[in-house]
Amino acid sequence: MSSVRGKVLVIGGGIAGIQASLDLAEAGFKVYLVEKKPSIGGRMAQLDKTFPTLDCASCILTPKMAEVPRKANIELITYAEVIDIVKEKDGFRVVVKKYPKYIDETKCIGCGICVERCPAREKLGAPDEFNEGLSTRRAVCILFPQAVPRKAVIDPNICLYLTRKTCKVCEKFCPAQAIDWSDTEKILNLYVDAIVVATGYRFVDPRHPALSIYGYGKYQNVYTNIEFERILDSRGPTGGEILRRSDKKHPKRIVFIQCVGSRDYRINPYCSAYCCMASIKQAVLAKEHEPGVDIVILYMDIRAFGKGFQEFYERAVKEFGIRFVRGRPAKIVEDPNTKNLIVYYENTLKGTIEKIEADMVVLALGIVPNPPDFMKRLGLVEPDGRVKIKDPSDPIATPVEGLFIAGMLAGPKDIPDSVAQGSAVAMRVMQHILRRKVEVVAT
Amino acid sequence: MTEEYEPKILMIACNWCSYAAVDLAGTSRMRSPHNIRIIRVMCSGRVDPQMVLEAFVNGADGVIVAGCRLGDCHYIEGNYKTLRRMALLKKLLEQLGVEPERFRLEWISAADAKKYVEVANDMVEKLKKLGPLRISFEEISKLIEEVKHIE
Amino acid sequence: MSGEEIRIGVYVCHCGTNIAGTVDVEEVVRYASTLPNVVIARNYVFMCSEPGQQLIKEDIKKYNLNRVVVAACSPSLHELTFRNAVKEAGLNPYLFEMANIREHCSWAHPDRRKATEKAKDLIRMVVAKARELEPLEEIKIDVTKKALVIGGGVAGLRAALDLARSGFTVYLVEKRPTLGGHTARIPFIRYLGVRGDELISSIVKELVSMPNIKIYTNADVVSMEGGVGSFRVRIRVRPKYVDSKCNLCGECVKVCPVEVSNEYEYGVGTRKAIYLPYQTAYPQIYVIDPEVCTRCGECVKVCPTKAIDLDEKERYEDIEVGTVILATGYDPYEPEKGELGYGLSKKVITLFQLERLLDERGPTKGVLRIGDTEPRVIVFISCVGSMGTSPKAGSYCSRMCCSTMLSAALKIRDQLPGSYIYVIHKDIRTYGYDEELYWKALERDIRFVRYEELPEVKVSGDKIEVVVKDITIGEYISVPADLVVLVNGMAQGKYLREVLNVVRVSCGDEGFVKEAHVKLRPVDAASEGIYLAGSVTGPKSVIESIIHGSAAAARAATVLSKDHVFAEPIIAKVDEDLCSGCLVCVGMCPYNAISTKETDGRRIAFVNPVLCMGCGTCAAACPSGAMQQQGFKDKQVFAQIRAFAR
Amino acid sequence: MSKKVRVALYWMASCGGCEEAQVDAITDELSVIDYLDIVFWPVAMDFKKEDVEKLPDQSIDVALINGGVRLSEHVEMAKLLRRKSKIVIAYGSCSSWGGIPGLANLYQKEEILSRVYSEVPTVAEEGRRPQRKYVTEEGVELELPEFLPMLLPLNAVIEVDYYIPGCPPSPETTLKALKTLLSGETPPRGSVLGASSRALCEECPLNKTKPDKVLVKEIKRVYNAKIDPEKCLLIQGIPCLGPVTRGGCEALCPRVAMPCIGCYGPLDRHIDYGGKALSFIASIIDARSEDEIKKIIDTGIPDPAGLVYKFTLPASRFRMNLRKWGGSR
Repeated sequence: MSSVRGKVLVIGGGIAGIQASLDLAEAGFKVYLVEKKPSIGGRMAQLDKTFPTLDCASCILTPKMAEVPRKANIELITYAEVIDIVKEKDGFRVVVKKYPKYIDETKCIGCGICVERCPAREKLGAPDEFNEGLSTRRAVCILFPQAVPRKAVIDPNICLYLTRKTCKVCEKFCPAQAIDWSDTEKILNLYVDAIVVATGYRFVDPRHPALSIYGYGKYQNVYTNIEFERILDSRGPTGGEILRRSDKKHPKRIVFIQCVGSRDYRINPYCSAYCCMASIKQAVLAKEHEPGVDIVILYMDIRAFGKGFQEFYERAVKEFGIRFVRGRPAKIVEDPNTKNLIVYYENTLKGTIEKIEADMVVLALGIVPNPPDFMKRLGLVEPDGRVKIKDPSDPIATPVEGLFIAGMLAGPKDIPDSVAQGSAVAMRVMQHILRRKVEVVAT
Repeated sequence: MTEEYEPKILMIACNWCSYAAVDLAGTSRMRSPHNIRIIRVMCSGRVDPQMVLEAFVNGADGVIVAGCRLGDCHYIEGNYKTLRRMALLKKLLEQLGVEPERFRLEWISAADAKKYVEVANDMVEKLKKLGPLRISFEEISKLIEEVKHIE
Repeated sequence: MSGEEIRIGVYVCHCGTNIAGTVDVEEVVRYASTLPNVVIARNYVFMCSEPGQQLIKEDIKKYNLNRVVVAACSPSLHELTFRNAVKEAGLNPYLFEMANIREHCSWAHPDRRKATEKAKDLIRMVVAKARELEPLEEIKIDVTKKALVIGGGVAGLRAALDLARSGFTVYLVEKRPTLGGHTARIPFIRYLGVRGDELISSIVKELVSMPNIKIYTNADVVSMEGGVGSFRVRIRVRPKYVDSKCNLCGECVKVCPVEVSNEYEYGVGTRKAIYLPYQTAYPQIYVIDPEVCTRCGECVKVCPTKAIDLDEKERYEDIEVGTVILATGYDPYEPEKGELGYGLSKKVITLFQLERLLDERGPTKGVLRIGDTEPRVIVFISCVGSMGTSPKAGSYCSRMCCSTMLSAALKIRDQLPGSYIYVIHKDIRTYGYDEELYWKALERDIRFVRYEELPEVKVSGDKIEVVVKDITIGEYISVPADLVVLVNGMAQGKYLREVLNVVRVSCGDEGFVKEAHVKLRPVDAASEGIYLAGSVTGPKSVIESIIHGSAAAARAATVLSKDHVFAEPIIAKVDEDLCSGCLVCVGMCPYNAISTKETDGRRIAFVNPVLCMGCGTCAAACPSGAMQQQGFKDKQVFAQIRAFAR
Repeated sequence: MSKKVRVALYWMASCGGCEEAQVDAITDELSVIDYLDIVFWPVAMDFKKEDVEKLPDQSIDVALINGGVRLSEHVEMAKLLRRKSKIVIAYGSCSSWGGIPGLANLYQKEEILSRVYSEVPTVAEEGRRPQRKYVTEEGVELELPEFLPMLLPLNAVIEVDYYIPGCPPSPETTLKALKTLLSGETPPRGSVLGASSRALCEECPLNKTKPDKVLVKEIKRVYNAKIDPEKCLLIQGIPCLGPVTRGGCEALCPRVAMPCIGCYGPLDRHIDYGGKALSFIASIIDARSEDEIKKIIDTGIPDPAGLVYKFTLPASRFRMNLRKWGGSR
């Protein structure tokens, strides 16, 4: 490809954004990929395994991530946010805020020596976002081993030098002289022909008053499913061992609660689509980790609708002996001595009130689209958090010409559907640009 | 030999999973035994039993053939072919008097650095008990030399 | 290259202190320089840095090196970097090899002496391989900037539209005489949404207005050769016996003596041997069904425009395209006669049939009647043909039926406010935003009964009774029904079986096509250049099919946008005069890249360099060693193994 | 060809099959024998070692040696003939790579002796072993050669110029080889004479019956399999070694519905014939689960070494069983 056929901004470096960027770059378009975190990868990077094949998330994601910086057409801008877009005659002006990393990306070789040496650890450290706060990270950190770009970032809030003007240990040990204390916040202006927003989703807040009955945050051994995912991961805070928060013991019984913040008018009327399978997957993995553990999944309907899902569900029952009980808990009470949890629920298939004692409870959290603020300002977001679309039969085109959405932002879905939408949105963008170019030529 | 015997192990690893797992082990600074030397092939399906025999003859006290987990093969089903070949090879090695501990077929996913380290440690430990295999081939060459000198 | 003296340069990277910290790089370099054919060995703080690469480039010229070995980090990080550097210095990039002494050595072993020894070994082994390396050329394929779309359903149409809009020439091949597939027969998408036939018409209208698309209906793909960038395809166009002179007057239909059930109404209506599939069908031409036509010639006599020719023959067309999109869709599950009363009474119908009856453009103008009375009690039974409810059924979930069923139930509720509507179901799987339908159904007094053991439909005369064990109350209940709707799922498309072997794709047990990777490459087929759209890979909604159609189009566009595609030269190659034609290799290839060819009277193996992905499993199997994987030839790998021993 | 070619023929650990083949060959209608001047052929004529020793060095044009090296005597004679001959040819599978007697290398010398002289039911006197030296009543001292610790191919003890493969080599192969030499051609040292450079399948009339994909759901054994003589044996699940074995015999066995057992030995690209044979046989097994595969192998290939090393064990990368040094420790 000699000349660039058009410029595109992709917001969000999750799997949907990555796929869209790769396809657009392959097709000869210039892509600016803006990611809020220091590395692309999004939620999928946090996953241990994926359903229904159980192949490990990083094995299949890492090669795709690695492709991004290799593409000459992609300009990867991490640790930055799009704060505003302005429609201009034939495209958009985009304002990007780039946070200071205090690391010269061109010099950093990602060796991680600074991380090892950084004294801002344990109490001086900060909760590790990648591990959902189940572990602490240091002031200087690399998000996760397969991070792309594999570059360190310094957290100014806890860095001893930036907070108390002492230390500079990282600078001493950095073999590449990459530490740059003079780094500051920067504002970039980009001019693009089209925009893809793939900022994904956020989890329903487990502390939401309507969910207080589950006691998250109050009871130590109640986990969210993304926390549990990190615990299952051999790269995670426990090195892949399932240990209770309260006493670091292996659980004997784990209870999963489905539709927490989904299919619930008080929070989120619709179904989050991913959680049934996610819980079944986590249940199976837990069985693999702890063959002895008893697992109960409390559900409303098991929505195993995707390819190979139903088969996986049946394996979970037959091969792994996971128990599925149809019922939604009314309350959870903690035994103050054992820190075990007594779950009260109605078995709606038997019509009986039952209770079960678990030493670990996992909440399958519902999800809501996570649009950037500028979309809200442009009035593109419905009260319930959904992004407005132009035409019911085309869920990825917004009312704004040239502004598209993809992935979880366009509604709950699993990984393959997000990837498909990433490619699909790339197609929409190509057309939008090529057709407009044609018109421009015509007139 | 004043110091303790250190077995030498050759691992033939597939590019996409097992080799990446060893990379990850390094990146995560996990300590793994230094006894292992790795040869990279694109797919464990490329591994020809001749390679394993050659490795033993060339001083390997143990050989590991590693690929993606069954079902995860980057080339759809290369590792199933490996599975078939190595199953038959194991049987042959037994007949040739090679202890089963000296040859392993392992499926190691790209994220399972932990498994690599476990496999490696376990094998080194077992091989230390068995002692060197190289000696057998030295013995055989000696015998042949003697035979040659019969007048 | 043969005969030429081998001159190797070895470059050991400190990677700051990452390697130099534990490995004695000086000693390693000293050792490397003693290895055979090594003419220069150096160490440098960051080989991957600009100056580091410069160092290599200069040496290549200065010492006219013809092999380069870099001992640094994992090839997954910098193999490409150094290949390019070597290339820029005018050396073939495949005469480069990398030794991983960071991840596999310095980072893993703190013991300086042992790490240093290991680094030496790794380098010795790689140098041994380097000695055997050969220059390789990437395979350059000119891309034919045209696409073939197989299947004219909503997914195929959307893919064709997207590619045509992006300026590529598109050939669209549809098995049936008309475009639109099943979507065109759906009267309402998600209860309130668009009409299927209108959705289709809007796409078709734009398509036919485009100069760069060619549509073949009543046609199929009979052969396909080549690979990504250039497929040669043969299309068979079957006769319709009616040509474009047809003015749709319909006289022919009046006189046609043959009447059969109409597949476009899923059997709830009938058609003649000569017919127009449905009002909005494209193309707007009558067609004769040769299966049932008696060749009586009545239609020919009455046709005012002489548009009918009963002797029309099938014709073939050969085209060349750069990519192929397979979008042959699904077919509804057809219940067995007697399965839940199906076929025993007019009052037992499938969901697909119900949709036709609720379509104001359908055979009943959308008025739901059994005979001439309107049904009071309507019973839906879900998961018919899915979830292993019958021996013939798949064990999978058909994904769409729950939403479609509830949309239909709500339509009936609008039409017959006084009726009793029961939904006998397993799980209700209105996932995502479709949950809305479930809420609506509950609000509007549609009654849900959950079953585990399959209900029984008792047909006696025109009385129908549905008996089901309601597991919530644990008792059997019996519902006298006026209409029973079997919510039938989606099964493998009938046409798919025929094209499977023509287009090189394979199916899973459930009968849907396997993706290259079920999660990360959902619209790619295993072989390069072939993409999958819509329900051909598994049940999907209309909207999901549209998305997948665009996705497949995007993947195709990534190829079509290029003038050439390059295939990695790390592929298998046959040494022709050593091949005995035993064919063992052919069965090894997961991409069907190996076929046979005749050479001076011998049948020998032939590798299609475009299809080969370079796994090398054929080389491992080849009994005579005639099959070799470039870059991993026996002589190269074995040299590396032999160098294992000091 | 003016002057006759001076030929020596000698047998080592051999079954006599090669001799039969040699007789067939040199007494063929073309009567090669007219061009040959046989100076040493213990199996057919009365020669003694001294007769050879008397000959001046390099005075023999061609020495054809068959059988494997199992006794010290074989080493002595091999060396002697090497000294006296311009060209030494390993004739037949045994002398080329050990042949069937080479399978004895799966056992250690001591195991073999005790089996033969103690364990087998037909032993006359329990534990009685042959003595290397023995004096008869007449006071004649007899000396038996030493039974070597393993069987070796000829090239392990002397330089070999050429190989003629087969068990035995077919008359055609032998003739082709001899004619090559008589014609004065000098192929590169180490070449295999009289056979093909490609695998047997090429010559096999059944090869054309192969489907594109050669995959089998079970592996059968000849003794109890129903074999269709018109169809490729491999696709019937018979482990035929045709694909991995050097051609040249015109597929004698497959023609009569017997699988190739590999007597023409390795091809030039083989590193270890057995390893390669094993690789391709395992490759065609069409099964996915470990147990399934194990079942197929255990029922179809109870003795892999016997299958893949039937003729080449002593020339393989291992050459023999390692138990003595390995497992025992």
